[in-house]
Amino acid sequence: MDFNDTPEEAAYRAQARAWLQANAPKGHVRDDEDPAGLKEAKAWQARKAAAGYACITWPKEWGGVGGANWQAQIFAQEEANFPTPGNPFQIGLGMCVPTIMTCGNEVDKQRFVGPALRGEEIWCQLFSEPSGGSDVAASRTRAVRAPDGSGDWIINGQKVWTSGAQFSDFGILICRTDPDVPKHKGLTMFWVDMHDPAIDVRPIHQMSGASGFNEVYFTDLRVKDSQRVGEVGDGWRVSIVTLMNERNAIGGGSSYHRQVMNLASSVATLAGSGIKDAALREKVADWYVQAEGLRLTRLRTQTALSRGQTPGPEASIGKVVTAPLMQDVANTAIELEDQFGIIADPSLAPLSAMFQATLMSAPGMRIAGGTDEILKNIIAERVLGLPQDVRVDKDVAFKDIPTGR
Amino acid sequence: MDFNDTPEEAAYRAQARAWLQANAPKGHVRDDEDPAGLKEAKAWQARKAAAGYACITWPKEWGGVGGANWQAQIFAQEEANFPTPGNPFQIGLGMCVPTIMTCGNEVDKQRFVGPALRGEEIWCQLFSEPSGGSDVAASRTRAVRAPDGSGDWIINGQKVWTSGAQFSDFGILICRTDPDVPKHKGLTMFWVDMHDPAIDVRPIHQMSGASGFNEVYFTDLRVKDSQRVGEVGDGWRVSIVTLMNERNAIGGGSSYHRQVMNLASSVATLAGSGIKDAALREKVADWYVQAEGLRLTRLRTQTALSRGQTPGPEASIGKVVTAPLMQDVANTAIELEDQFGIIADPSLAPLSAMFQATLMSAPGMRIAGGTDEILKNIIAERVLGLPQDVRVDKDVAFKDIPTGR
Amino acid sequence: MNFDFSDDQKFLKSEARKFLEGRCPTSKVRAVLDDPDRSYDADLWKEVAAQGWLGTAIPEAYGGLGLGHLELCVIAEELGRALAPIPFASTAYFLAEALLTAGSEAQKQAWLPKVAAGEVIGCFASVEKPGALTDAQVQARVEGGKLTGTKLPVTDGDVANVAVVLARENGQPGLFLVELGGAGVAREALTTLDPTRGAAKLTFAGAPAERLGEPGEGMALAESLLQRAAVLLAFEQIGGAGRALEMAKDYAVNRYAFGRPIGSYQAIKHKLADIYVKNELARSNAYYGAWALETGASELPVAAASARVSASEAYWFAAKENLQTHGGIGFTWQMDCHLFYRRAQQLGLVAGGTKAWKERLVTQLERRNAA
Amino acid sequence: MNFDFSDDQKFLKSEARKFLEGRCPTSKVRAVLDDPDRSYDADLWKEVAAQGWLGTAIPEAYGGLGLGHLELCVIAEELGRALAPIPFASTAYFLAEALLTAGSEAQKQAWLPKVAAGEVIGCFASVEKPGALTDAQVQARVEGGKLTGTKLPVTDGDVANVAVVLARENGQPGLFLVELGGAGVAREALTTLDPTRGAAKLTFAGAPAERLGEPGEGMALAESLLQRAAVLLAFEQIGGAGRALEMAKDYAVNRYAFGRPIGSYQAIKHKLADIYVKNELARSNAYYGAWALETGASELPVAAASARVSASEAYWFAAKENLQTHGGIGFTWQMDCHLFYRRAQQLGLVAGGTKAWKERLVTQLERRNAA
Repeated sequence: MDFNDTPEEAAYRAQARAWLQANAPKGHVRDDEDPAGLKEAKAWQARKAAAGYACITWPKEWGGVGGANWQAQIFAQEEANFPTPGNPFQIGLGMCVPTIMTCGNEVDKQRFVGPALRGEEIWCQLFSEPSGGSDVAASRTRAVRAPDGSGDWIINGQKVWTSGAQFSDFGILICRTDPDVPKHKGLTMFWVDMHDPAIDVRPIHQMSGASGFNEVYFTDLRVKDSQRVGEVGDGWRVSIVTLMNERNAIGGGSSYHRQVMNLASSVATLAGSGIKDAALREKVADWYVQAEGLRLTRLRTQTALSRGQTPGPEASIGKVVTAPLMQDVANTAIELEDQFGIIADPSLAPLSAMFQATLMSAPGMRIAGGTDEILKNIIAERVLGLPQDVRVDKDVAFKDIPTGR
Repeated sequence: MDFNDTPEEAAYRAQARAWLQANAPKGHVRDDEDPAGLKEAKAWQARKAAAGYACITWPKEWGGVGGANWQAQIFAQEEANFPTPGNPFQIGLGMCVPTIMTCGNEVDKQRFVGPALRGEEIWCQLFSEPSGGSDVAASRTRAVRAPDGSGDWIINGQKVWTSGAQFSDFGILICRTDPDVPKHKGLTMFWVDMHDPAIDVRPIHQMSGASGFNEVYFTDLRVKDSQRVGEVGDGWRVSIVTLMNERNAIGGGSSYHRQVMNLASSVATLAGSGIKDAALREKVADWYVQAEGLRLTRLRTQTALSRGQTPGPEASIGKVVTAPLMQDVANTAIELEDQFGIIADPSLAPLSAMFQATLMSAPGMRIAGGTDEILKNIIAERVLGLPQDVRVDKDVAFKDIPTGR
Repeated sequence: MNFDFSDDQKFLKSEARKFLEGRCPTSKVRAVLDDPDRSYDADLWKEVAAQGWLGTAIPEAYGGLGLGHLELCVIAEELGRALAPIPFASTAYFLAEALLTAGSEAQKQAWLPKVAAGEVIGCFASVEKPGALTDAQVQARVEGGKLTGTKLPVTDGDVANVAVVLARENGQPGLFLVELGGAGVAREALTTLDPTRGAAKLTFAGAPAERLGEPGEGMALAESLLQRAAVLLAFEQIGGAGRALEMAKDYAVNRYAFGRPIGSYQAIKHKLADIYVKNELARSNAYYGAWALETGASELPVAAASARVSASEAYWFAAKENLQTHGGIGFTWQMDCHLFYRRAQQLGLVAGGTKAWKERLVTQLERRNAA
Repeated sequence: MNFDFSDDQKFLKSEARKFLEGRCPTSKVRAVLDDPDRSYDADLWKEVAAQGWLGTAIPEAYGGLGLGHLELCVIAEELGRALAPIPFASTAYFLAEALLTAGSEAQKQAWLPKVAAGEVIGCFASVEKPGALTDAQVQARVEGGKLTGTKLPVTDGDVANVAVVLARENGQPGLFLVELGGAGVAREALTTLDPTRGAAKLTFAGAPAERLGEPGEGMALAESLLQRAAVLLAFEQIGGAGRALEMAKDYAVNRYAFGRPIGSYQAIKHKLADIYVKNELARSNAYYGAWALETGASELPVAAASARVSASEAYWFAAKENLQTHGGIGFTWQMDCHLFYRRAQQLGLVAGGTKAWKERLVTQLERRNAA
């Protein structure tokens, strides 16, 4: 065990740091995703791409540098020390484009990979539906061949929980092309142009006031058969490629443990230096060992990755630990303020306002990207190898699966 | 709301108390179930029966006095104020004999009800099996007609978790009489003579050192067809009659809340008068509101019963609250003693020895009479009306149900 | 032995429910939530007043219905269930109870009829800074009948006509009645976690103040007032918790995932069973508090603290797990889940948080065991 | 950055597992459990000593293997996993570490070779009454090199040859080495929650005592000793917790109820997932402690406390829920569930309970933040 860099790692880190010092944006940086912020984000992505720091592990032919995982990790660690713009490319470069690269046709690969990597085009992922929830294979959005024999597809339906749809240029969309076969067999994947007038994007107003997610409606959207990603009826297999990456992206709760730490220390601040209350002291200890345990579990994962091994359990346990934890920390802090805790005015009660913001966003954290319950199923089935629950929706035609309606 | 007796209640209470003062056993009383204890218990039961206090709510023709629930409650409350022997009759009078009274034939009713009520004969319930666990309908103990055409049955198999089998005179036994039909349809109920040499009773050694439960083995046990309780294949319906009563008997955790209170105050004793530790203070508050809430819920149930309404939820929530609670209280207390908590010698560390006894019996409490998990299913399905889990064992022949073997 | 409400009380309860289902659907609650300029529903307030509910526990001699606290409890449960966005608690639990327990004959004559008629809105101004209410918290001062100091947060202080204020007179905390319409009073509405219930910062600069009860009795009176309010609030809490469980149950039965109702999965079943168990324990503790409140039993301090702790925790658990049961739709603005999530916090804090009440409970238990 | 054990260390671990699977099946643990006259397995002790494990972290100069603490950690995990009924912790974590960190050259020469060879069994005698170890707990006195006082419970004190004792000299706590075979020492074996590990009450009446380290350094030395032991014990705990999870998993896969493996029900799935999560966090915290111990990093106090708290809670949770997963059979004497249930308690108390370690952790965090 050794937290220090190997000479090789140290060399790469020095090189990355030097480049960042010379090229990272100076002064105020927008990390939000309004037009101005997007402009800054795209510029920064382009600069990283030009220097071979955009998608380090991608092969050279796709604009990466064929680097190792440990190099990508080190660059990310160093980049985190600089004020950089938001990253609206995560879903595209983490999930959509890799799906195109794995399952798309040559033309699409040539057309899309480069611009996405250079931050010129932003992608979103159109999987979840109102009726589906965690059950992506239950997608009802219908794609049927155009009657004119052109081979085109006409798409009608609705997706939901789509992040970044409001500023995306393209999206990958999973559709039901055959309701007469079992649910996993009647799906087909397409890429769509989000600027098409047949697509209507509406923000979802969350209880926290935020609206990062969208509903996306498709009304007689016409797409060419060439926009198909993978074979007809092969959409589920294609979506697996995408979702595998998603778990890593979301499940990790990459910065949650830091947020918990900050919250916990704010609670300490609240309680005054040298917490007197033994009950609170024990809670702080509980929070610390969990958040710290999570940080260290990430280091174990990074070690495995840098050794070329498959990632450990961390991806699946991150969120299931931190989301309820943050809800508990915030609730405890507010309880500590007693009546005063109700005040949401930052000027009057900066701390309680912060804890309330956490309290109102925590429920979303426990649900988005897989509910606590779904994530525990995943741990039980994929990590521990416990048998699946009884499935009544597998061997019947999709249209015959009970929906309660 | 009024915790005082109505004039009618007061009168009955006075009468019961007077009788108890005149008749309750004086001096040292054995509450254990060794031969001597059993002798005292039977004597006390006989005296109560003679005075009409044995099964107050039973109809006169069966030796009861056709009394109301509130009368039974008041007598129980008053009896609890006197040192009385153990009650090895609970299972017989609470479950087995009522089953005979509801589903048995005339001869059996005349033969068994009286002696059981007078404490002359003790009954046990032979339902659970090693392979069955909570799934009584999965009983494998086999009953087949004797080849000699006598109509007798030959029984082979094993039951488990049988309380009181070691001192019981009779038992009701559920058997598999037809494995070729679905599990719930191929069962038949019998009564058996526990003194038959073909029955072998072996105590189960528990982790706590206790052994109140038994394994009961049947080797070519021959019973008359007249010992059948209910029709052939009707055993499941008969067992429901028995089990309905069991939930009330066990689920209530009648005295658990008192035990929790005692434990909690012992923890307080341990911490010294005026607990300093805020963490412990909060735990004591948590324990108190739960144990007290349970006590009060029982009063709500009694009120409903005395009004002739159906009992409330208490029967199902009692154990699911108290069993994990007692485990937590004991663990907290031991933790409070730190290293000293490991000592199991009552002479050196009386308190920690008591908490350890609780710690070692709590796991059994969380399982016997329905695990936490089963009880929560019952609450969800029977009280809240949530749909049953998917059942793969209902519409297939019993012999074809997967067992993993 | 009879540990349940009477048939008359149950009838009153079902009537109250019918009334509120008609007059206070969640759309009315949302109207207040979405309107930054309103912190309560004035029309509903008038309608509730017209029902006489504000005077439920006020003797007929003072214009009330002359019923009792058990009747007030069943109404409280229905108001909590309906998330009623009105200053009922501040007026009926705090102002009215303060007058009934500490007011002089003249003060009762002067105010109780107005309370019963819904002509005045009250509030309880106790704390001044973060942390539980303690003697040290009380810095506001009364000199020569004039109040000076600041109180925040004061629930319903933004719309109240009169406040029951905890302040020091000759160094000792006392309880005072202060009209908020007059001179020497400045109020600043606060944004809070639950916009369907108002709160304000009250600043007093020589406002006329009339003492309630004896000098120096302030903390004792406040404690007794909080105990009485704790019982009544517990009923609002179990009302809300009960409805949150119903929401979760309905959703679990009707929402399908993987071809089955989600309510057929054990994770949801056991979650709802846990809510149910906490709710039932809270209900039983609340009933005991109601009995102690109605009969003035010496058990009130313990019973009130138990009811408060049990109900606050049950409502919070029910509200957050109901939301969780709803999945994605649950954390949207359009779903009602967050209304209960917010109100559970508001009710859990308004008369002091769980932490403080656990401390009260254990202190009372120690006293009882010592005695 | 490399936060994992080396291939050599992993090889050592797998060898240790093979060895213990052969030499220490649970039947051996039960043999000690069921025999009131034995508190450890003397044959296993000899075999383990023959492997050189006791000297893993002892320099070759003193007869050890001269490996490091990381190697000792992987062995500890396997011993915990096997529920090994031997005084390994008392000897290798307490006695050996006390000598290595505080012993004089002469003391090291005199004792370490014997420890490495398994010729002596050690123990750590710190507390005297209920409650966490504090300066005030220490009443035993050393005067003129003679120890007087009582210590209980002392884990393995019933079979140890030598004890590391915390006692006052000239009013200041100091750490002392005391041979238990000689005069002035009376020992009384104790029955404990986990009969597979021994404990005793030690009564000293003028027993010769040799100081370890400087005068008055006792509490500081004890704290550092406890930190080092906490890390090593954490590995025994995650070893046991890991195996408890495997037991639960195997049972859940093979046990059928209502025609399905019980592991296909969410209640069991989520229970096991919860165990898994706690185990993984505990493992990560333990690894960090191992790193701090091996490198003598200044993070050791925080890392050791985190490892201790995390591992104690994970093992307790895994042990009790593994038992619950087994249902009826789980609380019978014949099933092994209660062996883990007992050992989880024993390991959670032996170096001080979770409560005390949480207090240590927060105190350390406050110091760190202050710095």
